[in-house]
Amino acid sequence: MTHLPTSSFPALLVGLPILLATLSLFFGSKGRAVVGLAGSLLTTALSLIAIAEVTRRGTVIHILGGWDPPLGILLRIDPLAAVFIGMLALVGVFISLYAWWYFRVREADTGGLPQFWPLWLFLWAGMNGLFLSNDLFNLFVTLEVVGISAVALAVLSGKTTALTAGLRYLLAAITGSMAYLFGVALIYGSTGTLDISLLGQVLEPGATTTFALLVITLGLMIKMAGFPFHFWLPPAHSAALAPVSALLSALVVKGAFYILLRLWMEVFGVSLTYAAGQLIGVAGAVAVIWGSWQAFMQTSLKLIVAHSSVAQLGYLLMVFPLLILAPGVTTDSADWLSPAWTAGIYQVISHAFAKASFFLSAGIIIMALGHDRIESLRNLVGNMRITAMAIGLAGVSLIGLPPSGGFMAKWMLLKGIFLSGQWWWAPVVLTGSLLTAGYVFMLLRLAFAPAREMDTFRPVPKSLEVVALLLAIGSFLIVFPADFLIQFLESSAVFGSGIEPIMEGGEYGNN
Amino acid sequence: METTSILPLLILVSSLIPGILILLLKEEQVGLRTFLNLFGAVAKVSLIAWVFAGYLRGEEYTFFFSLALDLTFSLRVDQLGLFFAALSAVLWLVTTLYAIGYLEGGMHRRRFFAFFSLCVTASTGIALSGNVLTFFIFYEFLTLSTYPLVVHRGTDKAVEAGRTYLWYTIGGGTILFLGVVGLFVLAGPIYFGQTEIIASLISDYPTQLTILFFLLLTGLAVKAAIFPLHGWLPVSMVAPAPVSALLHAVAVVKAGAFGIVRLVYDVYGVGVAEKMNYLNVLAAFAAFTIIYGSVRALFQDDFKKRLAFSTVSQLSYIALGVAIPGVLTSTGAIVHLVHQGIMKITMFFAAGNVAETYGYKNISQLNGIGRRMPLTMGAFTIAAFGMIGLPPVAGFISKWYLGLGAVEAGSYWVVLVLLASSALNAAYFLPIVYRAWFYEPEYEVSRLRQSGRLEAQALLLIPVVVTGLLSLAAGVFAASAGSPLSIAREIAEKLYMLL
Amino acid sequence: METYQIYSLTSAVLFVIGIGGVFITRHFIKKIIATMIMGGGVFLSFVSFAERDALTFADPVPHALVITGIVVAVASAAFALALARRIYQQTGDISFSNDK
Amino acid sequence: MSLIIDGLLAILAIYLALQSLLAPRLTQSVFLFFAFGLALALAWIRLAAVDVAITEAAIAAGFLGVLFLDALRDFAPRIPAKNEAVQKQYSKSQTKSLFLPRLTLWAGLGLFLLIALEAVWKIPEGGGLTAAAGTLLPESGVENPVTAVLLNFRAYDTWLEMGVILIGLLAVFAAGGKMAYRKPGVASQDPLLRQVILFFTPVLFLFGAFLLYIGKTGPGGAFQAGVLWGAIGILLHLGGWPFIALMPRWLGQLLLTVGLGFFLVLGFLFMAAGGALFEYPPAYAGILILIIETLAAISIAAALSAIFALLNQIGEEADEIESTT
Amino acid sequence: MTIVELITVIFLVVGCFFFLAGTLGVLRFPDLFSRLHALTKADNLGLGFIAAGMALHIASPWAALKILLIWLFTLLASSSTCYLIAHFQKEQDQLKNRKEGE
Repeated sequence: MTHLPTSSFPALLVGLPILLATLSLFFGSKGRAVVGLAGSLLTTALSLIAIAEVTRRGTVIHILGGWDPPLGILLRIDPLAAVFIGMLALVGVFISLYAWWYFRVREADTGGLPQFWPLWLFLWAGMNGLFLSNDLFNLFVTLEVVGISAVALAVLSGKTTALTAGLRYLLAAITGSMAYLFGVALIYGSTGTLDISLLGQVLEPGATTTFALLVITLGLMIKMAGFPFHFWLPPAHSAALAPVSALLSALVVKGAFYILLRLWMEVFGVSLTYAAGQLIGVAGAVAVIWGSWQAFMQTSLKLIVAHSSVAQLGYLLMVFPLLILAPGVTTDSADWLSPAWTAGIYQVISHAFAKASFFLSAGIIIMALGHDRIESLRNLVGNMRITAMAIGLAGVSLIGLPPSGGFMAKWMLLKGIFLSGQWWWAPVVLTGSLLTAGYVFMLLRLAFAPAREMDTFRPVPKSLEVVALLLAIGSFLIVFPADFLIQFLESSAVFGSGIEPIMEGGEYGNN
Repeated sequence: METTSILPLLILVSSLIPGILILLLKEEQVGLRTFLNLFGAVAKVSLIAWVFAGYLRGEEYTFFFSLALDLTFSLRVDQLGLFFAALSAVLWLVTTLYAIGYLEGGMHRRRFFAFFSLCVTASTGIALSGNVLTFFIFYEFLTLSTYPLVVHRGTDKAVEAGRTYLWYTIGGGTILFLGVVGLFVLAGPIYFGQTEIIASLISDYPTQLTILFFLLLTGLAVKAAIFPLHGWLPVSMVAPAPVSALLHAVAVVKAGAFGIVRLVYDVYGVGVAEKMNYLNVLAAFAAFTIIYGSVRALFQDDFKKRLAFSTVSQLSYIALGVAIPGVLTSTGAIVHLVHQGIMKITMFFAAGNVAETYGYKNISQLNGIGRRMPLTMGAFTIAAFGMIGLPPVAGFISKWYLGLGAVEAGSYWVVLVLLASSALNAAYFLPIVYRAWFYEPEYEVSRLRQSGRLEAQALLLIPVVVTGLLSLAAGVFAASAGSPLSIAREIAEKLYMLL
Repeated sequence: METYQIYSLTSAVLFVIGIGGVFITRHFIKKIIATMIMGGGVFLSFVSFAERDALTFADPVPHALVITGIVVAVASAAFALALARRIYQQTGDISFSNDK
Repeated sequence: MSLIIDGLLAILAIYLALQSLLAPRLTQSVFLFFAFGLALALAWIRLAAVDVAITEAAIAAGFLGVLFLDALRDFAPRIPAKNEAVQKQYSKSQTKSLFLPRLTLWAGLGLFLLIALEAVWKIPEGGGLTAAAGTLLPESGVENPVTAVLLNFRAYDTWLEMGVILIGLLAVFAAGGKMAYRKPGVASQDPLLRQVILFFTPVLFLFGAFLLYIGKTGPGGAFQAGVLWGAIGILLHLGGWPFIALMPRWLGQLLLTVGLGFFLVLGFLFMAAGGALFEYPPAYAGILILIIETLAAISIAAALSAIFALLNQIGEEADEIESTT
Repeated sequence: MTIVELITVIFLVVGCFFFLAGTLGVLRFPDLFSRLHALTKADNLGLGFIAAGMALHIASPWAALKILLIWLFTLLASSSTCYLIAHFQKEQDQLKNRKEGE
């Protein structure tokens, strides 16, 4: 990998937000907001320039300290990482704009919560670092940067529910990190390298590798709230402040998924069996049904949205069984790999946009009403039509109706499912969609219903509503560059690849 | 592929842009809103006329936009599509006028007109879509843009109706989705008219293709209100009259019926559908729905509900026509697409006029209404005669062709169904006509309306008269060139020539 | 059996004790301790492999990783402790209530 | 012989770990965890990881132990009535919980343990990076290979880790809600404590500086030094000189961020000059690393003492709330 | 075995004995004060012997100085901690007595 063109963008993408976060610590509440917002805009601009660079030059790397792996650490932006960084930048900048106005409104009663901006920039840097990293241990450190700053953001409001949910989240995050790190230790012990690209070449199947795969998957599943480790997500995401919920749900959980995807596809190919893919697919399927059903049963808006995240993350896990080929099938003959990958990427991006918009809208409603019980959404359409529209559009994208990004994801997923002949996943996808439609339209029905009690809607800055709406529209617009996006991704080595399990069975996998 | 043309897209944009702009306007900007609306409607009709003229000259209009991999957004002009698009566009223009009058001073008019425009965009999109994917996109878009119109009144009843509507249509949409993806996987991106693809695959994948056909059919049958998936249609009659008129007589339900036509003729092909016995199943369901809808209509006192069940029944004529192979039945089915639209919209306008002017919603209140609203009820009477199938109104033509075709195909039972249905039609429409014209009014006229004007106001009246006359004209001038019948016949002949 | 194997086996035991403890114990502080025990196990495995791979000096990379890891773990534990104490201060709860 | 010692140490560590989770009283748990940390430190020594041993003893057992002890003020003895009630509630719910799920849980853990043991037992010889580090050590500017890895070969990890400490501090702030730096009211009245603290301050400082400097050639370095200097802050705080709260805001922030900031800015400067991030010319690497380590130790010390001070304050607030009610 | 080694061994054994005694005291004594007593006195002495033994064993003056310093610091730390704990306990007891007196 060291022969690729080098560029200083990877270093800047991590360094700049941290520099700005550090800088912002020197200011008071107002100054931090200014530095924070400026930092967000700068980071977004930098991310976009970096992506442009990748489209021009292909995968670029940065060898930190000039030490080649395996001793040193290598950062790389390949198209897959670029897409994630782009998603982070686009959604992140909207959330930053929202936060800017949000905290200005809340300034009176909270003092503006000065920790938000530095923590958010640290989180951003951590996510960038996570997407860029090509080193197993470095991934652990970035996971921790992301994890601690995410929990810290989640407890910002200082309310008891937020603190309790935050502690649960934090303990889950630490447990997940440690499990991940144990796997890293075993891998390092058995290969003497931490570099992902090198590992892909030297890792041998065996009991140790299988166990490392198990604990790493376990740890990352805990971190991304995959079923059955989803318990921490709904309370943590629903108790946080609106911009925080948005970025936790839309962005942070995707980090663990990204690592899982990379490691499964690039490192653990030798140790994976067809059954492993099916197993994680089942976890995803249960999450889809269970999460959607739970969302359907909730009575407060943020809890609905939070449970919906569990379900939407389940769809991501359902991509894995398609990527691991049945015995006898080769990568060349498997024509569903490209749709399956597209489904995964589109699910990530469209969920990021739609969920961010949903949580931001929920924040607006809480700001207007003082609470988020859904009965009070009555006549939302009359009172706040922009927010109602944002919720409607974001909901449509979550359901997966055309022509949203969610539709693209579900279409490609179903197509992959049919092409691969694993038809048993299809009912799950459809049931999930129907249940999602159930809770989204439950909200919309209330939004159109006549007001019953006199819930007074306090005025909320229009700019907040517009940001939420723009994100919702974004979840539709992302369909249009699909062709370009897929072409771009196809130039990355990992996109469109599948795993051909070497053999079946063994004691608990390949031995 | 052929060169792309922006014209089909413009036809869509002519209602999409006004819709979005109206959403951004303020509630009070009535003038600008009306202008946008009418401008869009007129532009749409003119564009379709332009394209029609070009099409007759032999020009091809297609528009492509590749989304991803083999997902292509495609608009294509063919005769069948244009036929349906023209119907939607003309009736949109008429209904817009009607709605402006009907909703004067009402609530949320901005929302209403915006979504109304979006609905029409969706139904023209369905008409002009060139492949299955595009059709599906607009089909779902139609569902979504109709929802705010169904719950427009915002009452609990309306919201409940909205819920029923959504469960049916989203459920149908999901099944359709499954079918569409399955079709994609098996047969690739199918463009309408490429029946040879399925024909070549049917021997290899008979089971899968059969399952897919019925998945697709079920998804479409929801909107076409074929028994037992018709439940949403009578419920959603709580919507304002223009909505019921355009959407539940034309745009939404016809989208389903049109979809069935496309499915049988342009995707699977009549040959395959007949060989695999799909058509018999469809015919059975359609025939049953015809009778069932009529019987249910008989027992409705709510004016609009009776019309709604009548719609359920009448829509299945189209399905039935599709299900009996033959040029004549196809002609009947396609022409009924238009004829039923014109007649039913007339009836809904009339019902709306009565409700708006006098507040009567039930048939039992209509005693002598014809004396006060002669023009409205005159138009209604014409349409009712048409529905029953009396010559020379449009409905007669469709029924005639359907019956003739059935005899030619040897399906004599269809004739029986048609006769029975006509008798039932008569049984539920004639009492209204009779009551309106020959009963004594129950109340003093002056007490009912202070303004002194007995007939509905002009904006409400003109559309109903126009559509009433149109339904008469479509029957009387059926034989002349350019009439719906002649176009339908041309389409049907082309379809069978291809075989 | 070599020295490193004693410790690497111990590391696996500690890891399992920790992960079990996180889920089974109830008190906040004990849960935090359990995560630290997990961490201890993980670090022990790193260092045992370093000892195995020693030449003139033990493999320095795992040592460096463990030092980094310890600091990171302590930072998260301190945060967890702060949260636990705040929760106790606000509600008097010393464990998560059973409703999840 | 050495195998027996190692075996005993291993058994001791496992026993302490189990006991610290199973001990009925929280105080016991915390002290056993202390002991566990020390046992681990001994294990590091046995494994020739002196750097790790110092770090473990200083941070994991030392600093974290202090935090746990401080937390005991809240949790352990104060309101026994309430704790007892909660305990009772537990025992009740424990008896209520079903036999079968618990059996499955234990069986699952047992199985997991077996797999884990097999995995570490069968681990192939990877060879590690000892040779690679040894070859490149002369270019790193330091002689202690661990320091070379930390501050040069994998400086990026170390830099991010300093970020983690800072984030940890911000997080503790965030957990504290609206609480800002607050000046504690009364200084400790105990003259002996004050004298001892005053005596230890320069000693700790010197020892920290020694560790920092020695880190270039032998075990020691920024983290260990940082913790010792942080201990000064903690002691001063306990002795009634809350210097973090007393110093001007900007100075405190400067101390907290200087390590991370300088590290990065230096990296950026060399990057602007055409190198990679954290790439130092071999000739200057030694001195640059020493500067970075010094500043890093300062920041770590400031962050750790601030974390302690904040946590301590949470306890004090709790005390106040208690005394007012 | 040289004489130095012999002395080393003796010192170490004696140191261990004191440690053992101290630990026994902690376990067996009834109250806090006597436990503290056992802990600090016996352990410091034990540590002193062990330090002396090690200093002899290493036989480098600098190392011996370091070991001496370690012992001194431990002595200082443990005695002051002992004092603080005892002081705290005494205050608590007084507080208790006062409360009971009321």
